[in-house]
Amino acid sequence: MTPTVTRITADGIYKQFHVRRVLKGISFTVEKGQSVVITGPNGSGKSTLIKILSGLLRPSKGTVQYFNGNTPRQPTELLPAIGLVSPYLQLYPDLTAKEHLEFFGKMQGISQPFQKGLQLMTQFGLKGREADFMKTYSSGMLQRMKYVLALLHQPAVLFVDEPSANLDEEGKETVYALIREYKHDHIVILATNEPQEIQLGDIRVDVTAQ
Amino acid sequence: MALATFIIGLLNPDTTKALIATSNNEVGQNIYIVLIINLIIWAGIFFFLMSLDQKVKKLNERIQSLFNK
Amino acid sequence: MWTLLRNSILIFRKDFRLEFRSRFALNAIGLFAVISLSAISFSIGALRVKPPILSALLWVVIFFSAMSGLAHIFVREEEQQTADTLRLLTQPVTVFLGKWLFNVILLLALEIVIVPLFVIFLDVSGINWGTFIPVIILGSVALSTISTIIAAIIAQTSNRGALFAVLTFPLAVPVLRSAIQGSWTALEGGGLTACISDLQILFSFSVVIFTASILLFDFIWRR
Amino acid sequence: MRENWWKYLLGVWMAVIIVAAFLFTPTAKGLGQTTRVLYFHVPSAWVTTLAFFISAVFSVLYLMRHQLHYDIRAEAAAQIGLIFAILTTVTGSIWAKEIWHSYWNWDPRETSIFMLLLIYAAYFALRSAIEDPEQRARLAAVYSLLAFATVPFLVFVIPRIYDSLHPDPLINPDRKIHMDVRMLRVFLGSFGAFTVLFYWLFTLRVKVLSLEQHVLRKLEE
Repeated sequence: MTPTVTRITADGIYKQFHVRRVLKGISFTVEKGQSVVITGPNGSGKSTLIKILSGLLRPSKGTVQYFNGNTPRQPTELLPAIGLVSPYLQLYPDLTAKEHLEFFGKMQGISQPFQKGLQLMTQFGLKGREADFMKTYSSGMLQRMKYVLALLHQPAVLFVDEPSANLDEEGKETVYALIREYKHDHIVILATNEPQEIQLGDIRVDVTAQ
Repeated sequence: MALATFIIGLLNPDTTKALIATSNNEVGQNIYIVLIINLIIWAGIFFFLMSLDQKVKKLNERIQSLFNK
Repeated sequence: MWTLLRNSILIFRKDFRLEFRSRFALNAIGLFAVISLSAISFSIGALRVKPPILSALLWVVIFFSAMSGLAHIFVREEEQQTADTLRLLTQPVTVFLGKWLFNVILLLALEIVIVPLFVIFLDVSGINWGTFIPVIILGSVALSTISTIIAAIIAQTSNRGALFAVLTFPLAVPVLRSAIQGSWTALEGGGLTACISDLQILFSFSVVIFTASILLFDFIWRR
Repeated sequence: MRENWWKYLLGVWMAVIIVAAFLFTPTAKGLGQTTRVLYFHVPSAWVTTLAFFISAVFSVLYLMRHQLHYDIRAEAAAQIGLIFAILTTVTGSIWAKEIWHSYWNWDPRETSIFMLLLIYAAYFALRSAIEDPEQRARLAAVYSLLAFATVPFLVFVIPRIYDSLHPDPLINPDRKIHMDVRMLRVFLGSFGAFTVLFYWLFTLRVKVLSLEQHVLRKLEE
């Protein structure tokens, strides 16, 4: 259902905003079954790199390519292969959890999205809140809901920017367990500075490195 | 090419006729004044552009040598 | 292809639902129309206004009402930071189609309110409805097409409110001109054949701008 | 000196045009001495249109290649276009006061140049509202092309508003034949001179804008 991606290569990624250079030539390769952790001080461009890798931003220079085996994926095929959890991806405050699941699920062509979503919501401890509007959710619940929606279509590549943002201890444990398990069959790319989370990555990319 | 025909056109007897015709006109004197004002304005613009051109060129060279050190 | 259409409809339904929960654009655009129509009615008072002026007034009201509400559909996505969520969910074309459909329907719905009020407030009589309705519909489609693509542009800038009308007006001039001409004919009781060239301009304008928007939307939507 | 020969040629050429426009050409019927305005007014209008077209071409190139130097060229062309649009409007308006006894009466030509003026103004209003150069380049290019797509409609719609009083000695093929040879010569010469002037201003502006970008980028490093 979701297109398989076995390798991602980033080659010489540059990005500048206004006249400020944020990324200065980032290159790496990640294979299926591996995870990448992107590190760097605040404002150094971790989120920018995530946005570029997921296709939300165009790099000023350099390329990102997704491969299935040795055949590169076309840019139009990428969206269904990507799941992204991050602080700048917001949910619609005036839609309920159920409506989100149905909207996201139908857009991605998933059959019975609500049943699948319900399982994930149970896993993330959100059971019983399906009919509530997003504006009534706490920030921690919103973060959990973002995981539910990002995982709904079982993406080949999961991006997580600040995995434990707004989460309590229990939530963190759920997320770490999920990432450890998910990277076996997929590619996981994290952006974080927490020592505990850096452990989750097989490849480390420092955005400040030249 | 166009320039050549144009200059030849200017040297035509027609031109002198036109010159005489306009000077006999009642606006004859004023048109010379307007013409001269126009020429002065154009000369001003032209030399201003020329100096701007030189300035930009020099600035470009200086910046290049400054950054390429 | 079918996926594209299905997703556009899904986006349309999502926006429709959101709009009916907050009613932001609906209130803005509806109240603006009512207020400006009554302002005109007040200031004109008992004067019997001739069709050319009536038709110009009508389209000025429609234009500025559109300017007060049609940008909201893109601005909301940026303000609530849901734009990136949507970017990751589907192809750009479907977003444009969904939002375009929403704006067309919003403006047409607005006219269901404006036109009767216009007839009552300004004491209009002798309209040839068979001409008037096609002009209004085609004019609104053309106006919402150009507004939708400009809305997508201004949603990504600062100073959104003021820019929308500034950017839309120069491009909407052919629409306004033909629509005013067409409804003028209709107000004088003229038949469809009398304003066929206005309708042609409105129709071909919509087609050209719609096509250009589909081609250019990618560049606006993908950063 | 050697690479600048065409600039000196332009200097002389324009001076010749000015002299010729005042002394060499006859006056057109009904326009009297104001005929001479046309040799400068019409070429400005031409430069306005040319600049608009060039700006659209570089906008397409920007969207295809995403390189900022195309955006600089699109912006430079639009800036010069705006200046010439203002010059055309003002000179035309003064001339209209003399001949039609009013500065502005929504003649089709007046309407078209006014529309171009509005489009340029909107284009720069848009540019000033975006901070990031890449985003600014992208959105401005899209707007420029949308505007370009609506221009043919203006051409269709505007003449239907009012009948034109505007004399058009060059565009109307019927009158072209009747146009005085001397007038035609000066006219074409002036078009050439204005086009070269546009090219000069354009390259100058491009140089300044790229220098600015270059310096800002280097300073950042």
